[in-house]
This record gives sequence, structure tokens and C-alpha cells, in this order.
Amino acid sequence: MQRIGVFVCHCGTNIAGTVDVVAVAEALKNEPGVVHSAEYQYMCSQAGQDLIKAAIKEHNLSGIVVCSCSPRMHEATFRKTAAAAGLNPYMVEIANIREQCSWIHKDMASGTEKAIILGKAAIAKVNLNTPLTPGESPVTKRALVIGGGIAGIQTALDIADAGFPVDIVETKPTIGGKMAQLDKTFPTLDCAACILTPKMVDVAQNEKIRIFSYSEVVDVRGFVGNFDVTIKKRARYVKEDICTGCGLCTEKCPQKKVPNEFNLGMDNRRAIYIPFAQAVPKVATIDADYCTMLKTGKCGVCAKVCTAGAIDYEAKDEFIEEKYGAVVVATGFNPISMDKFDEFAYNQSKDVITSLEFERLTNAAGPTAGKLLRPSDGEHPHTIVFVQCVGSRCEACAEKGKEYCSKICCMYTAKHAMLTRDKYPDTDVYVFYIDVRTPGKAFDEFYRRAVEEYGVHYIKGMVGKVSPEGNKLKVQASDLIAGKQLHIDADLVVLAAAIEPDKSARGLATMLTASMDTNDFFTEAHPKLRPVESPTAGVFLSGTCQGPKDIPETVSQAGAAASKVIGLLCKDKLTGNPCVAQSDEMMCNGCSSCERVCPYGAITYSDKEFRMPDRTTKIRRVASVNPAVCQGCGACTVACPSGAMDLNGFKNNQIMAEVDAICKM
Amino acid sequence: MENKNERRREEILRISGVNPRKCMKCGKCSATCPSYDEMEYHPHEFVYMVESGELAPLLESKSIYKCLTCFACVERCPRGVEPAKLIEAVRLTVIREKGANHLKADDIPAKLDEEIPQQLLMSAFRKYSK
Amino acid sequence: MKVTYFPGCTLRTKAKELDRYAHAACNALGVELVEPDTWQCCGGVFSYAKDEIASKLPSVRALIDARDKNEPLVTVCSACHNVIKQTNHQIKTDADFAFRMNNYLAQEKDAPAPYNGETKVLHLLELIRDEIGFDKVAEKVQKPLTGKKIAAYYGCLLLRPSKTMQMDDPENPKIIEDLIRVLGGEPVIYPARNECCGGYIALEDAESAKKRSNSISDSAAAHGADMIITACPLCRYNLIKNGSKLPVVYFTELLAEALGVKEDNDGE
Amino acid sequence: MQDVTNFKPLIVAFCCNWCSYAGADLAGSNRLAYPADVKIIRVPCSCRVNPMFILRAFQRGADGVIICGCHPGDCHYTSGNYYARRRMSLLFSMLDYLGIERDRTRVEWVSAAEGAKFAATMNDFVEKVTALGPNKRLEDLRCKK
Repeated sequence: MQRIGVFVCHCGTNIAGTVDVVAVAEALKNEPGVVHSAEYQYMCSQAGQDLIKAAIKEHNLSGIVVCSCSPRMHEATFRKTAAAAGLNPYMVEIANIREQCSWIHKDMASGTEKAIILGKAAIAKVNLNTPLTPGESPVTKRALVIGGGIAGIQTALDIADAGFPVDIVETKPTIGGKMAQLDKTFPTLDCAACILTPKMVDVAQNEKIRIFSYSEVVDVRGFVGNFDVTIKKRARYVKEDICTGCGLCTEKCPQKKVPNEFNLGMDNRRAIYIPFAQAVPKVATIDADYCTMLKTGKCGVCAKVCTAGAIDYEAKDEFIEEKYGAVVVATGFNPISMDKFDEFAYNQSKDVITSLEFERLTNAAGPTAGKLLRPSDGEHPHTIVFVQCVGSRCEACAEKGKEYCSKICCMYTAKHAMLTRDKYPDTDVYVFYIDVRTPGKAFDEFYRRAVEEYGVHYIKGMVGKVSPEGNKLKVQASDLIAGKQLHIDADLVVLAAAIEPDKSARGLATMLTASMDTNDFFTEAHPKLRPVESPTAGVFLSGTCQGPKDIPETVSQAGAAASKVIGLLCKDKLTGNPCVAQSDEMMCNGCSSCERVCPYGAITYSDKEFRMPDRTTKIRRVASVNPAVCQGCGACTVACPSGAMDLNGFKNNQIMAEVDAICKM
Repeated sequence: MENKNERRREEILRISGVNPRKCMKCGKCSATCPSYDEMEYHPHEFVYMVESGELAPLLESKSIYKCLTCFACVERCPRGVEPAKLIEAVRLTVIREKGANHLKADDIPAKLDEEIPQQLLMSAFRKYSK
Repeated sequence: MKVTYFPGCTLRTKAKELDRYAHAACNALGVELVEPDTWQCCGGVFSYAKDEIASKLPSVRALIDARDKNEPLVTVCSACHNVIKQTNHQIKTDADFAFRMNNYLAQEKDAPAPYNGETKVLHLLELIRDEIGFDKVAEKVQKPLTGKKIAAYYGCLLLRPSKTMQMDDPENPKIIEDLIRVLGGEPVIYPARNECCGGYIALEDAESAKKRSNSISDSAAAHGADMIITACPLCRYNLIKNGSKLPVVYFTELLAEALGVKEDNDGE
Repeated sequence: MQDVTNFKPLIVAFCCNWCSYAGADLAGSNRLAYPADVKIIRVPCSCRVNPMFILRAFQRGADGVIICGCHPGDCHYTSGNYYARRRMSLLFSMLDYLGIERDRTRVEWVSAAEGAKFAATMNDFVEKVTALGPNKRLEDLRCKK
């Protein structure tokens, strides 16, 4: 039996004005377990708290009920008071008789009656309270960043700057991501390489940062502060520590017909290659799918020309296991496939390209050395049609397009149109748009400049069909403002393809038990207030893996994710919330219902040996909750059919007792 | 009058199964339409005018007989609006009225030639008469 | 292989070749086309009005006939195929329509068991691709169409609405091109191959049909085709009537020719 | 027979800690009155509300039970309110089947900023339940000592 003290606060006249506090204290005196009942002017004041502390000691109280304002206001205060008097802080319950009673009721009689009932409910609950102690877990002071694009780079640099070691895992042979493929960046038009490559060099030179390129995360175990991660370093057949990146091998390799993915297949590379001049790490990689030596054992040219002796045809995949305190997902995006949008003839003509391909065509390091030439015949295009929203905002065709707005297309199309007119004023540029969306600093001004200063033809309408006829692309479109169907003979058509999360994201989300939305973007812990954290503690989101973003937004989100990681890694120990779910293994029937509803992946199942009443042993599959991961929502407690799952602080019998107390009139 | 218009509008939405509110006004249907030049009101305008209840001009327009039901607009609409079904429903509300058949059996002989496939006559009857 | 075969009205009148060569080719490929005892005209076009029941009855009767024999229902004419496949789809997806259709059928003498879209509807092209297999056809080719540059003309009915028809990519189809390759010919890809010929508008507005049809035959010619093939009598009529510079023939004729069974069936 | 004209219903309200309980607090801070018949039980999330709690309340003589949670998409725990919505719609149809009128049960989304909505919701709910009169269908007289 508990020994409960009840403390009724007047809150000046805030409570005492409509609730007869003396009557409340008196009425609650006779409730089961109550050994002491008092009222006071201001319980939260120092004098009020002292009164509680003294009563705890004097009456040897095992639990207290404070009838006062909302627990959202002073629950923490009274818990501290209790702790100071040697009482477990979770033995405190608050009856909210101000916000939910005195302030809303005018009549003293009904106010007092309700206050008594609320007090009784709190007493009924305290009777069933048990002391709770928050768990503690250590923090491994190292962060993992998955993805080496601008988001991952920025996050890693910021974390390293705070003094914590960071590992970047990147699937490609180099970091840099999509930004490395871009030509200029809106709205200021600085060249992407000029602002990105110094950051890549910073990453390479930072002692706190390790880069695992050509690698992927294959397994994640553990929880916040204590992740155990397995990284697969794919064999690149070149010793990274020996290769000097001189590039001789990439010039001598006889296999010249490998589609160059960095230029989106618009030209070829060799079987041994360095993706681009400023690659980090600047080491060669052998593409095992094309290398004659690896496929047939006959060639070996690269090994012969390599003076450093870095080539190793015998290399195998390596697996690295490492511990991390925090994981940042920065897996980025890709343009969607244009296969299902062949009304635009992407698969029927080389001169229909995506915007990312256009970037490469205008990039000085691209396949045309920066000259805007038609892929089909290398001629200079005189009429270019840009089509916006290809696959974005596409409700009808969930299987081919995306329902969301890809956000970046309006701006990069304005950039492409403007740069084309700037460099080649003899070119006619048409942009077909549904809406022009430019909410960003200096964004709308940028778009207007494309129209007003550069004379880009913006046409409200959509392209219906592109027909390759001879060396022209016949574009049939609507001009909704003029009320006309337009027929334009274009030389080049550029499609603003929707963007989607990288395909690796889904598998990663499963490994991390981080949730995703229907589009495979990672879900944030709160859409407004916790935008860079995943609901899974210790997992953070950086860049487009969370939703479409341009570079400025990506970088600011990357920094925000880093600051959250730093905040976590600064701690030596993590103190948990003790109000977490707990499974009674004897009652658990192993059905997995709880595991399925848990948004945090806090519940795991394992086989355990149990002694049966007849002294035999039996192996049963039972649930257990990781208190460091559980956030205490209680979804599992309701899903559990056997009643094994319960929530500390809000136990089934506690809530039932409150219901009973309220209903016993 | 108001009521009759509203009833017709509801009838059009019901028999077509089209929800014109899904339209995001991109104009891809009209960009795609092979009969665009023959039409006074174009597929996107059908969607807009049915949604806003502006039926009278549509019901009187020859445009309702110009749609080929080729379904290019339905195929390419990014929002799944299906303008061709809506145009068909507008046409049906006209020709289902008594004596409003657009194509009458008596007119046929004059239009026949040696090679005309039965399929053409059947289709035209279905589309232009009740 | 035995399949239920729905010829359609035009194949018995103005498009006898389409039908005759289909039989000849299927015979050579070991497929028996069995007509239901009674079939009625499909109606030429599918009505998109959700409340239209009666005009879809003939299609449903043919579907039931195939269902009862546990065979796929095969068509050759694009229009019949489109109407029957769409009717089948509506029965499968629109519960209200299925209910009312079945109520209708229940009134008939010897009422059939309720129909809920169980029958598989195949165009002969799909039957060749999915059931017989192009490789099997390739083995049976006797007289390859070597050197022939052939433009496949799909029109609208074979491909659209693609969600229902599910035959091929509506914007970049390849089923007929693949068949042409198998028969030894050279397919010509031209952008107008999935455009509309004008269809039934020929009766209402001949000028419009002419514009549409010419744009198609001109596009095929401009891309170097020697001939156009189609599966639709109406497409063929419109193209020829409006002065196509290229010959327009049914795909079954080429198929029969390549399989070496054309002459036997000529002039029957 | 109870005096129906002076009938005061007993309403149990389950409020999630992050949105609706805070909304109730805001209603209090703004002195927005609703009947004293409403008694609030704080739960961490609407998904913590076990159908058993509701059955128990009706058994013990409650005349109406309302569950308040965060708006869809705003759940502190991401998806808890969706679970609550699904569970409750099932439970309510079962209760309806047992003769507990639909108007005696309700799920409402009230955010921490919606003090006025909280008060209005409670006023409306009390009014509806009052109109229905006392609930007898599930009441267990043994519980009424």
C-alpha cells in the first residue's frame, strides 16, 4: 500500500476562486492510500515546495498528488521537488484543477466536485505507480555519413569541424554527387565545380574524415549512440594507397567502348577510369563488367603502364565493421526514367535529352567540351524547346511519374534558357510551363531576367507530342494564353525530368528502421519542428533523401543535420525516458503485432529459453523493447493481443484506475 | 434554368465518371489533340467549362462532333482527368434528347461509297446517334 | 491450340482478307480459330458512358462463350478488340456495371452464369507474342519478307487506353515491329504510327479525315517505308481513300505471305 | 427512472499529451467554458487508448467517450493518430452494433493551438450525449456501489 500525500494549490485565486480548495483537501483525505492532505497558496513557490518536501519526510510518503495547474506547466518542478526529498520523481502525479477546472467553470459547487474527481483519479493512478529509473547508454563518438554528394560533404565537414571523426560511404568511385555533374548553379551562376571541388579537397585533407568510396553500407545493427555498421568496400582492382591518380592507365586501356555514366552515356570511357579530373579520391577504378583482363585473363595493359604498381587484378571485396554514435543519410536523388514518356520521343531521338544531360552538354568538361551541340549530328541547335514537369505532378501515372513537384526544375530550366541565350543569341528558346515556381531568395528575379533581358519565350502550356521528322523535332504543343495549338520545328528538346530518391534508399531505410513516405523519401521526425531528424533516434537526414531540394537548401539542411549529430556526440551518456514500453515475456505469444506498429523499430524478437511449471524448458519467441530507442507512444500496447506489452508511466491498470475513479460517482 | 443546368452538369459527371477538379490546367490534352484546329472549344476548355457549369456553349458547339475518341488526351493527361470521356458525355446529353440525333439513317445513302467498311457506319452511328 | 475467335462484321464483308489470312496463318501456326455459333457486331466503338449497358451486350455474350469453353477470346480487328477488351475491363472494375449487366443477362432464355470478367481477351498479335511466341513463328517462316521496308500503323484502337489495353507502350510500341523483324522484313519507325486516322469522322467531316490520314501515310513515306500494315479495316479505308502513296495491307496478309500460305488462300 | 430533464452526462475524454491535452490547457488559459461533465485523462498519444479503456468507461457508467489526438500528419510519434483512427472506427461500429449510439463516441483532432476548437468540440459532444440521455446498454450495475 502506498503512503500518499495530497497537496492542493490555491494558485492565488486562480484555483481558489472557483474551487473550494479546503473542501477538496478534506474530501481527498479519505481516499485509499492517502495519509496526508494539505492546501497552500502557491505550491510551486519555494515555500510550497518546502512544504511538500517536509511532508514527504515527516509522513514517509511513497507517492504524492499535486492538485494544481497543468502538468505541462509544473510536473517537472514537482518531480524535482520529490527527488530532492528522496522520493522517486515518477511517483508524482498532477491533477489539473486549473486549466481543466477552475478556469473554465464559473460555479463553485460543480468546480469543487470536478476537482475532487480529478484528484481521486490522480490518487488512483499514484496507487499503482512504481519508481522508474531512466536507462543510460554510452555514445560512440564517431558519425557515419551515407552518401558523398554536396549534402554528405557538408554534413561531414561540419561534424569534423566540431572535432568528431566522420566516415563517408559513397557508392561511386568519387565523392561529389550530382553537383559535380552540373555546369553553373542558380541564381548566381557560379560554376558548380569552382565551389564544390574545394570542399571535396577539404574532405580529402581533413584528418577527421575517412572516405569509403566505391563502397556501400550492407548491415546496420544497434541503436542511437551505438550503431554497429558493416561497410562493403567493393573491389576496385587498384590499390588506393598506391595509385597516384596520374591517369596513364586510363589513356592506355584498350577497352574504349564503355558508356561514360558521368556524362550520362553521351560519350565513352575506358574500362579503367577516373570519373573526372577533380575526383576525390583521385584513384583509378577498374570496371569489372568491361575489363578484358578480368573477364578473359588476357590484357594487363594497365598493370604494365602503371609505374607505381597499383593495379591488383586479384583484389576482393572487403568488409569493414565500425561503430558509430550517429548515422546521417545523404543518399540523394536521380532523374526518373523517361522510358514511359515517349510522347516526347526520348527513346526515339538522340536530340531529345534530359536536363541533366543538357548540363553535361554545356559543361566545359563534358562530352562536347562545353559547346552546345546536338547529340545526333554535332550541329549547333537553333531552336530549343524546354518542357517542364515531365513526370512531376503526375497523378494519373503513379507507375511512371511522381505526384510531387520536383521543385528544382523551374529554376534550372530558367538557368539553361538564360545561359543558352547568353552564349548563343541566335538561338530561339521556348520554355513550356504549367506554373513557374520560384520561391527562393533572388529566384523570381532570376526567372524574370531570363524573360525580360534574355528574351526566352515562356509559354503557358504543355507539349503534347514530339515527332522526329528528318533532322527536326516537330513539337506539337498548346499555348493556353493565345488559345492556339503550336507547331514548332525544334533542333533540340530538353525534358525537365522529375527527380526521385536514389534506389539504394529503400534498402537502407529497412536496415536503419527509418521510415519512408510512399515516394521513398525519408520521413522526418516532425515535418516542421524536427526536419533533419528521422523518427528513429540517432538517424539524421541530409539533402534530397528527405525531399526535393536545391543546393542552398541542401547545404543548410546538411549543416542542420550536422549540428544535431554534434549535439548527440557531445554527450558521454544518453539518458533515456523511463516511460517506455515493456514486454512481459511470460505473457508474450510471439505474434509480432507490436513490432509491426512500432514507428521506431524499438521492438525486436528473439528466441528465449523458459522454465515451464512442469520443470521442463521450452524455447519461445518473445518480444523485447530497446528502451533507448522506444519513444513511449504506446501503439504497441494496444496492438498486443495477449496484454504482454505495457507502457511505463501509463500502464493499462493505471489508466483503468483513472477511468474507474472518474466514473465512480 | 439554373437547376436544369446543374442537373445536366451532374449527369455529365455521372455518366463520364470524370472529376474535372483533378485538372491542373496544363493544357497537355489540347497540345495532343489531333482535332484541335477543327474545334471551337478544345479538350481543356471542355474540362474547365463543365467544372464551372458553363454548359450552354458546349452543348451548341460543333466541337462535340469533332472529337475522334482517339484517347490521346486521356493517355497523356498527367492528372488522369480523361477529357475524351467528358466530351463524349457532353455529346450524349445532346443526342439523347428526343429527335436530336446528329446522324440520321436517311442521311447515310448519300454518304456511302463502294469501299466503306461496316465498322465505319457502326462507329459513326454509335457516336452521333442514340 | 484452340481459341475462341471473334471475327466481327467488317471481316465478313469489306475486310475478308484480314479474316482469311488470319485463318491461314493460324492454321500454319497450329492454332485453331473457333467461332461461337452466334456472334453479333461489337458495335464498332466502345461507349464511355457509364450507364450504357445494352450496346455492350454482344461483347459480353462473346466473352461468356469463351469463358464457358475455358478459352481465350481472340480478335483480329482492332476495333472489335478494343471494344471487347474495354467491356471486359469495365465488368472487372465497375461493380455497378457488372451488376446491371448480369441482371440483363439473367432475363435471357437459357441465362448464362453471371460474368465477372474471367475471360482473357487477346488480339492475334498478342496471341502470337505471348502464347505462340515470336521464336516459334520465326521457325515457320517460309518466305521471309527480305528487303521490305514496312511501316506498322497502330492507330489508336490497339494501344489506347493503355491501362486497359495493356498491349504495348502507347507512345513507343514495338509489337508489330517485332513481328515484322521475325518475318524477315525491316520495320520503319515513324512518329505518326500511333496517331488517329480520323476514324468515324470520315462520315461527318471528310476533310478532317483526309488531313489526319495524309499526315500518317506521308510520315510513313517520308521515313522510307514501302508499305503500311494495319490491323484495322477503318484505318485502311481512310488511308487508301485519302490517297495514300503507299500500299496499305493487313498484317495478316504479310504474316500469311511469310509463312508461305498466302497463295493457297488467294482469291477464295 | 432517472430525471432526464436534469440529466448531466458523464464524459470521459482521452487527450494526447502533445496536441489535444495542450489544446485543453489553452482552452483553460483563454477561459473558454465547457461543461464540468467532461473529465480528461492524459495519454502520451491517441494510439495509447486501448479499446478496453472505452468499454470499461461505459461499463462503469460513462455516457460518452471522446478521444482527441493530433491532426493527421502532425502526430508527435508520426503515425499514432492513424492507428487510433483505424482502431476506433472498428470499435465504434462494434459498439454501434451493441446498441451504443454513434454519437456517444467520437474521435477528434485538436492541435495545441486549437483551444477554441477544444471547447467547441466538448460543448457539442456534451450536447449530443445529453440529448441521447443516460447510457444503460453496457452499464454494469455491480460497478455502482
